[in-house]
Amino acid sequence: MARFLVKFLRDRCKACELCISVCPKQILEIETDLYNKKGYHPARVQPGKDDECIGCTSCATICPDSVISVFDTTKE
Amino acid sequence: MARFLVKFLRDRCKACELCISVCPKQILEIETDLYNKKGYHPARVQPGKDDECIGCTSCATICPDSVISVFDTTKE
Amino acid sequence: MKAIYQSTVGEGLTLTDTSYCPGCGHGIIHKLVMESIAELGKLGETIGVSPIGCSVVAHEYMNVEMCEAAHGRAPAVATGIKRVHPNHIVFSYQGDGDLASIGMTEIVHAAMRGEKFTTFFVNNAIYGMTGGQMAPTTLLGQKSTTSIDGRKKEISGMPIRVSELLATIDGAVYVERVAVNTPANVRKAKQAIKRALDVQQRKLGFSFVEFLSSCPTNWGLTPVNALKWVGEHMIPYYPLGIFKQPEEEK
Amino acid sequence: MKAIYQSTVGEGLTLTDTSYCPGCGHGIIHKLVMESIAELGKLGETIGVSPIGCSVVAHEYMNVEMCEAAHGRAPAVATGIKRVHPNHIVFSYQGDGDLASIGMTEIVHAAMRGEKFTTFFVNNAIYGMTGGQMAPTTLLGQKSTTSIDGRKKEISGMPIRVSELLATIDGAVYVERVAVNTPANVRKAKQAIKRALDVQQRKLGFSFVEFLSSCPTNWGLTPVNALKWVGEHMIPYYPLGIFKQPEEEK
Amino acid sequence: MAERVLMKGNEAFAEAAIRGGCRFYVGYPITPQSEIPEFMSHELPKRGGTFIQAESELGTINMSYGIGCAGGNVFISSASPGIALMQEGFSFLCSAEVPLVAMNVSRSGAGIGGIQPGQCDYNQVTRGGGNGDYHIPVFAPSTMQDAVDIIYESFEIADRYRNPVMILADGMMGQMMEPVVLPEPKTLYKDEADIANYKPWALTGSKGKANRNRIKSYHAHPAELEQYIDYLYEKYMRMEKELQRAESYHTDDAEIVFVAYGSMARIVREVLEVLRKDGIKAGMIRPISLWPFPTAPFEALNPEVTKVVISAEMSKGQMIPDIRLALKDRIPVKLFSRTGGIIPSTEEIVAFVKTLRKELK
Amino acid sequence: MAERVLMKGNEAFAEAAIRGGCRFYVGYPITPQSEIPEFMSHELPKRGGTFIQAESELGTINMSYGIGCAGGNVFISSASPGIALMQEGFSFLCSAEVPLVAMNVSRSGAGIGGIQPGQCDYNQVTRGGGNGDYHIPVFAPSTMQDAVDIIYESFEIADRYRNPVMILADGMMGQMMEPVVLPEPKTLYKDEADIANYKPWALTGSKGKANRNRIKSYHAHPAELEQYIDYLYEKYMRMEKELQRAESYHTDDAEIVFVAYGSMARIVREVLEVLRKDGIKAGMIRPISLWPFPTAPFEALNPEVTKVVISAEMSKGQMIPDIRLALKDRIPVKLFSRTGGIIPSTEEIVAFVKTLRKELK
Amino acid sequence: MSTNRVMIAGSGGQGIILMGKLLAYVAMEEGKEVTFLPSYGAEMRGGTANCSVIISDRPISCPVVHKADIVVVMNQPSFEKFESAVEPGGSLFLNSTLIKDPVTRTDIEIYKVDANKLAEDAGIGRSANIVMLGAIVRQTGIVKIENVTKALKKEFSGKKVVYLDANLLAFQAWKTG
Amino acid sequence: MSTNRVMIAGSGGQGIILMGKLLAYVAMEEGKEVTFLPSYGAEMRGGTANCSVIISDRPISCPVVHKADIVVVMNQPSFEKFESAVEPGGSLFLNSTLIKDPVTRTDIEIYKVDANKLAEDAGIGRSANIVMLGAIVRQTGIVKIENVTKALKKEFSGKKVVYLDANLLAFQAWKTG
Ligand SMILES: Cc1ncc(C[n+]2csc(CCOP(=O)(O)OP(=O)(O)O)c2C)c(N)n1
Ligand SMILES: Cc1ncc(C[n+]2csc(CCOP(=O)(O)OP(=O)(O)O)c2C)c(N)n1
Ligand code: SF4
Ligand code: SF4
Ligand code: SF4
Ligand code: SF4
Ligand code: SF4
Ligand code: SF4
Ligand SMILES: [Mg+2]
Ligand SMILES: [Mg+2]
Repeated sequence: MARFLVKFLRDRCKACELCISVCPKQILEIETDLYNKKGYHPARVQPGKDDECIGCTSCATICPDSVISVFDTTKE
Repeated sequence: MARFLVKFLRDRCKACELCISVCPKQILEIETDLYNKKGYHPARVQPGKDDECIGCTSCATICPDSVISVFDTTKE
Repeated sequence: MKAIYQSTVGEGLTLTDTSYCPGCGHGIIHKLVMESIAELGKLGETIGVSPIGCSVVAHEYMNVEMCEAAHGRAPAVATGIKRVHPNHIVFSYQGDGDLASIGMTEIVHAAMRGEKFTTFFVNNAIYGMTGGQMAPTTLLGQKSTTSIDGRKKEISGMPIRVSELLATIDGAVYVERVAVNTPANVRKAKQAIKRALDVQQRKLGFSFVEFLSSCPTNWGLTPVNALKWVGEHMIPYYPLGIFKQPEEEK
Repeated sequence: MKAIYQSTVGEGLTLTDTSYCPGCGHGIIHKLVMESIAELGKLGETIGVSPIGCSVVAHEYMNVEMCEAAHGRAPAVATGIKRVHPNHIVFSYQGDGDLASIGMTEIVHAAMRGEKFTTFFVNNAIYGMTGGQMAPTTLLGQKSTTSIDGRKKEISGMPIRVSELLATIDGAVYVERVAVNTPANVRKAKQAIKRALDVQQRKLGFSFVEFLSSCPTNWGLTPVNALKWVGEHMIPYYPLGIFKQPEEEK
Repeated sequence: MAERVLMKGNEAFAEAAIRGGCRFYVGYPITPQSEIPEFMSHELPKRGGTFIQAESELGTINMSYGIGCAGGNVFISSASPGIALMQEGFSFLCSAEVPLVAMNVSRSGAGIGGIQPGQCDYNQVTRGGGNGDYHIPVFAPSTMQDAVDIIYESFEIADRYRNPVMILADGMMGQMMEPVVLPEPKTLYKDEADIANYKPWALTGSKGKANRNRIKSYHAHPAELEQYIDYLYEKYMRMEKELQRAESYHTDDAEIVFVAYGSMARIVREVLEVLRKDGIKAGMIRPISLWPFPTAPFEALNPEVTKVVISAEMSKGQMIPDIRLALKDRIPVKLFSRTGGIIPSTEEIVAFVKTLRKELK
Repeated sequence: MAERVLMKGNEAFAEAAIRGGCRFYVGYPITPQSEIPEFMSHELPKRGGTFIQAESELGTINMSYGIGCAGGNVFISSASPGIALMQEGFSFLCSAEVPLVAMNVSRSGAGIGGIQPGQCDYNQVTRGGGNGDYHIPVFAPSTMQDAVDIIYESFEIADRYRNPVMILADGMMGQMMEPVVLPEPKTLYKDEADIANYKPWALTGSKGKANRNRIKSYHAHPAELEQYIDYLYEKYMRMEKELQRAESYHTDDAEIVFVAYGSMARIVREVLEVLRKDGIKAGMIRPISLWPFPTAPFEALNPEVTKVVISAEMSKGQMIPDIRLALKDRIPVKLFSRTGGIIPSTEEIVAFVKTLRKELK
Repeated sequence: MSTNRVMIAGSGGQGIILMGKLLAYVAMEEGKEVTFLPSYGAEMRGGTANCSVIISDRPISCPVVHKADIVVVMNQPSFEKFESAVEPGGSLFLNSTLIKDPVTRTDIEIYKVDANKLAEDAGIGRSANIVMLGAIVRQTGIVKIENVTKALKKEFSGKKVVYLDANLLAFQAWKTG
Repeated sequence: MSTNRVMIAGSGGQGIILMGKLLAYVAMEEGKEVTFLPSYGAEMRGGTANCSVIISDRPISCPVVHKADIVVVMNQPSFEKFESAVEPGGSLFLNSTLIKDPVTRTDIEIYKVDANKLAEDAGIGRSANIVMLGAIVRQTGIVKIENVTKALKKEFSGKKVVYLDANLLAFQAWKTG
């Protein structure tokens, strides 16, 4: 299991791509086959790239819609 | 005759005494027995003190009512 | 599993979706302000004032008691509120049209009186809500719907630097300009908010944070490019930094 | 016989007696402004704007075409006039209540736009016309009818320094503070007026002269003591000098 | 009965406000009401209240909106052009349902005009000079005692309807002194913490509340806004019914009925005496509420008895439309008017009536 | 006839102003009129004029006062709360006799309200929301062509009376497009130097004049102020007589007469057709001037024929007092009203009439 | 006589307002109806100040005095402006220290009070107004002398008590008309 | 049919306004009375945009379309909002590239136009609106095809001329309903 978990409140996402642009590992993407409640394609971690996340929280920090939370699975 | 002539538009004077306060020769005064059109005792050069004027124009410069002009009788 | 960044939705922010455009800087700033107040544990003792501008209904999103203010007058409104509740946290949240144009008198005088509230000033160099007209903060050469060939100095003068102007006023005790263009700057912005709120809670005087923000919609840029533009064009003209702080902190 | 100081009554000033109190600083400043314009030979090509304040009827005394402006709005009015007559000398003449309180937005924005007129700002630290209430410029400890025990920082903040504030604005090209408390300072004040008008005539931007002036009536001082008070109390808080001038003149 | 004290109008107004529950005063100097902020600046803090000198009338109205939102009882005052600057604000407060007691000590003329007494703000205060469908109750006292009593009461009226209330006086009333009996001070809420009980809708922080309060003016959705306007309008209709106030003097048998309010009504009172001594049956309706305009006394007039109604104003007939509407045009209305700050004498009004009667015959 | 062009209302208004003689435009963004400043910002400079984006509505009205003082022909525009902020200024311009053409593209609600179309600024623009005895002519076009024509003419009206003139439109008119024929551009004065000829009273510098001009609003002496108010009032009375404008539609035989202006009048025009098809004799009076309110068409109504008058408004009955006054209360007046930005449909008005007729019977 | 209309005029610094207020206050204390109305606006600039006082047995309609039973003028400009305001048969009190012009009206009673001089004699030059007040009260009986004395004691109390004696003297300075 | 009421809706960037304007312009050129009314306010924030066009032989009273003969929906939210706005017997044009939901009404004509797809095929992905315009005009004959072509040539002139050919292609892309 990946150490860091990046969680999205998907229905709040507006597909602005800011998270994608700031991720140092470039592991985020827009999920083009899904529309969320608002009609946007939400962002997500690219499937299979969870491991690469370094937990820098940059994505969550820049997200204008408070979509993202980041967890450290190794801590309580 | 005195070299400098200090002329007052007496009916404009409001007896504020600013001219008196700034005259380096302290030769100006309020003419207490006269009321001008506005009901003030106007300022004047103390009788007999014309000679002492050095033409510094301080009195005219500070006068808020543009009462005073200063002339040099030796010049054209 | 420990949250190293916990979305404040449901705490500092309400569950209501915002009406902001995708990537709008208002979203980032809302989040920072509300995270900060939530972290202080003061959501229940805070009263905010929203402006006229895209953030007119900030009260739908910020989970504290709030009112709207007439265009430009939020500092007067916040003054009134703070005088009634001197121990609450009171803030105004204002755009650049609102604060730097129509509301200049109110902000200058709130600062002069040293009112003990905090103003969060969102400088996006444009009138967002009304459709992209030139603001006092619009950069030279920047296009807007009332300067279609770009702002020109001869016609509209140079953009106004509000933080510098307010810093000349004694009652303005804390004045900082930040930007929300990168994660690093966003973190600094949050520090600024916290410092400003701290100054308020210590009743030292008026505190002010200017945010360089983006308006992708009216700038005609993608959200990502809009934040780049903040870094490349706004920061050079509007230098970041603390312009005023309480003596003891220098 | 040569005039070494010729009263400008009948030339720059009209023959009408002013309604100012004896020793009022407005009289001195009126005189300086009108002497200066007369000396430029521009009485026929000047348009002035009088404020709401004791000098509301300055147009009765100043021998140029003029209009009155609503309280605080003279810079907007002067903007309008100058845009119609770009080659005329245009000025606004304003008190500290008018300019620094209700009219702050208008003066800041005229400066920001770099409007090519001149503002003469009479700072007498009080609302004269309405009977001596506290102005934004009233000094700490100074008594007024709305601060009978003297202005207090905690309640009303520190007095605002307008020249310093305006000097932060690019479009304000000439900004100087002078005082009319002594003949020497009065002469310097006139030089400032001339420089400001020169900047205007060269269309470089907005020009501004602040005059530290007296209000013997509302200060409760004799005219002579009032001018002393300017020197002893106002100048220390409001330093004299040029805050802004065109590059080439520095 | 409590002691009569001799007070200057403006100071009596301020004192009445304090006793009526005013805890906050905001103002900006303007003649002829500057004694109100002056008095408040030193009195209010002594009485546990807060005085704020605003930077302008915009500052005044918007600070007081903030105070009102936060649940403080606030009093403001200004004069004619200062009130004009507040029109956006009044409209805003009405739309947000924020109470306020405001006083216009009015002067004469449009624009700057003159600083002597006038009544030419009738339209400005009764017709809603701001945008939108809204109303503000306006009371026009004619003696110091009237003024003190209505100011005292206004804080409760404002709170009851969650709406601004306006008191219209003029420079004469503001500047004159006359004896007055001051009512006992009353307390609307104990302290800051008590506000949430007294005004559950006010912004006092969400802590301990089921729902956080918000105060707003903007409505993005037309259907929602229409509904809100209907709700407000129902309130205005209630105010219109409940707040009409007037006094009638000798109208029953009056051939001539004056309509006059404020300072003018004082003068007309004497005019009535003189005319009646001369055998001319004259009466007066004195509207106390200008909005809502009191219709009942006008409906009571009998055209068989009353041949002419005279609107006596220090303005150019601004009250006439309201009189005609209240009368349903059953009796002709004439205007007696002095303006510019001139307060007419009893004699000239008497003379006016005598000439008018000749013309009518 | 000149070419018909398809234009957006706000742009047509601006273009009409330029063609009517506007040399200066001052404005501040506000929905739903922002296309006016936007259009002016690029068009006016090309046509030899000057565009100024003001810092606020106070800046707008006061800059335009300066322009007017200096003799420039100036056009400004705003929407509801923006107009409220200008009330001190309008009063000031009237008192100083400075011409101006102002446009209110109005929205709905008090305060911020909503940004969709409304007519609830009727009181605000017709009743003088500023202080003092003054009047501003208000014209309410109902089609784009009306609007273009009246804006075009207004510059001359403003100059003739040396008074501001107001055009009242609403968000629907500002935002819609419809074909319009634009009048030929006219020139009121050639250049800066020509102003002194065209407007001898304007501030153009005293050089070469016998007396320097001054423009003022303040009058220290009551007697002088009263005289001046009388002088102005004589002018307002002239305006009241000379500027009344209205259009009547099928009123002669109408059992029901609508009164509607602006956008509402467009809808009622169709309502009339539907009703007449259904055998209901309906007519309409469309006031074009709101101040002065046109009385003649109301006087012409016959109570024997017309049983009810309906004020159809996007406001809460604000026009009713004027209608009642014009009618001298000879015919009952009912209200049809939608607010909040909702534009009623023909069908719902027809339904309203049908219900009303049943009730009346 | 059920109503007295008094008009007092002078220059800003002459204590005109205080005279009027004292008169009104004492009358109120005596159970009368009173109004007091000062001029306003102009004073600020050192012009003339004036006030109207009406004292009556019944409610007073308008506080403006167009014609006065008693006119008091403290300086030359006021004299010029208000001589004509005296009702025929009324009284004109003039401060003869400062007013040198002859009175032209013959249908009124004239009282010349050397107010500034008498005040100086009483030891307090600024109390010409109190001298004049004494003259009016003594001459017209409009209010009771002892009540004015009481009011003066109230006015000159606290910090101002140092001026009391001189003012009481001033109040009694004028003996006869 | 003397009056046509058209309602066009979609998202901000889809060129809704241009479609409506072109329709109104061409109708005017054909001598008809026309009005065009866009929604306003909300678009600014990337919401939905819509506009109403009325084309008639006689003066048009109100430009608001409450019920339309022709409704055009360019995206899903618009479809949801405006499906019900079609007058019974009227036509609904929907952009089937973006609208996947089934139409529920049976009392109207439905035209599914794969607008984005067809536009891309025409070489200019952004011209889905012009594809749709072609569909409406061709299907309803509300205005003449050649006049729209003329109008397109005018619209895509000057700097925009580079887009002309593709738009003309797009305009013709939809063949049949
Ligand atoms: C008195 C008044 N004038 C103008 C407006 C129109 N208006 C609404 S928001 C706004 C400015 C918005 O710009 P800004 O303050 O920069 O906020 P942003 O939308 O960019 O966040 C304006 C001018 C108004 N609502 N009220
Ligand atoms: C809108 C408005 N508010 C207030 C006033 C009252 N007022 C007249 S002059 C003045 C201020 C005067 O002070 P300042 O500008 O300092 O001028 P000074 O008289 O001291 O020269 C004020 C508040 C007014 N005329 N109009
Ligand atoms: S936490 Fe950092 S590394 Fe992980 S997804 Fe977010 S931005 Fe990328
Ligand atoms: S930054 Fe937030 S809103 Fe934007 S795409 Fe990423 S998760 Fe979605
Ligand atoms: S010129 Fe100088 S010396 Fe002469 S009187 Fe004036 S101040 Fe005195
Ligand atoms: S300074 Fe001028 S006004 Fe003052 S006393 Fe001297 S001459 Fe008179
Ligand atoms: S218009 Fe600009 S400021 Fe407003 S919500 Fe959209 S992006 Fe943000
Ligand atoms: S009140 Fe003061 S500022 Fe006004 S004229 Fe008198 S001294 Fe001058
Ligand atoms: Mg902005
Ligand atoms: Mg001042």
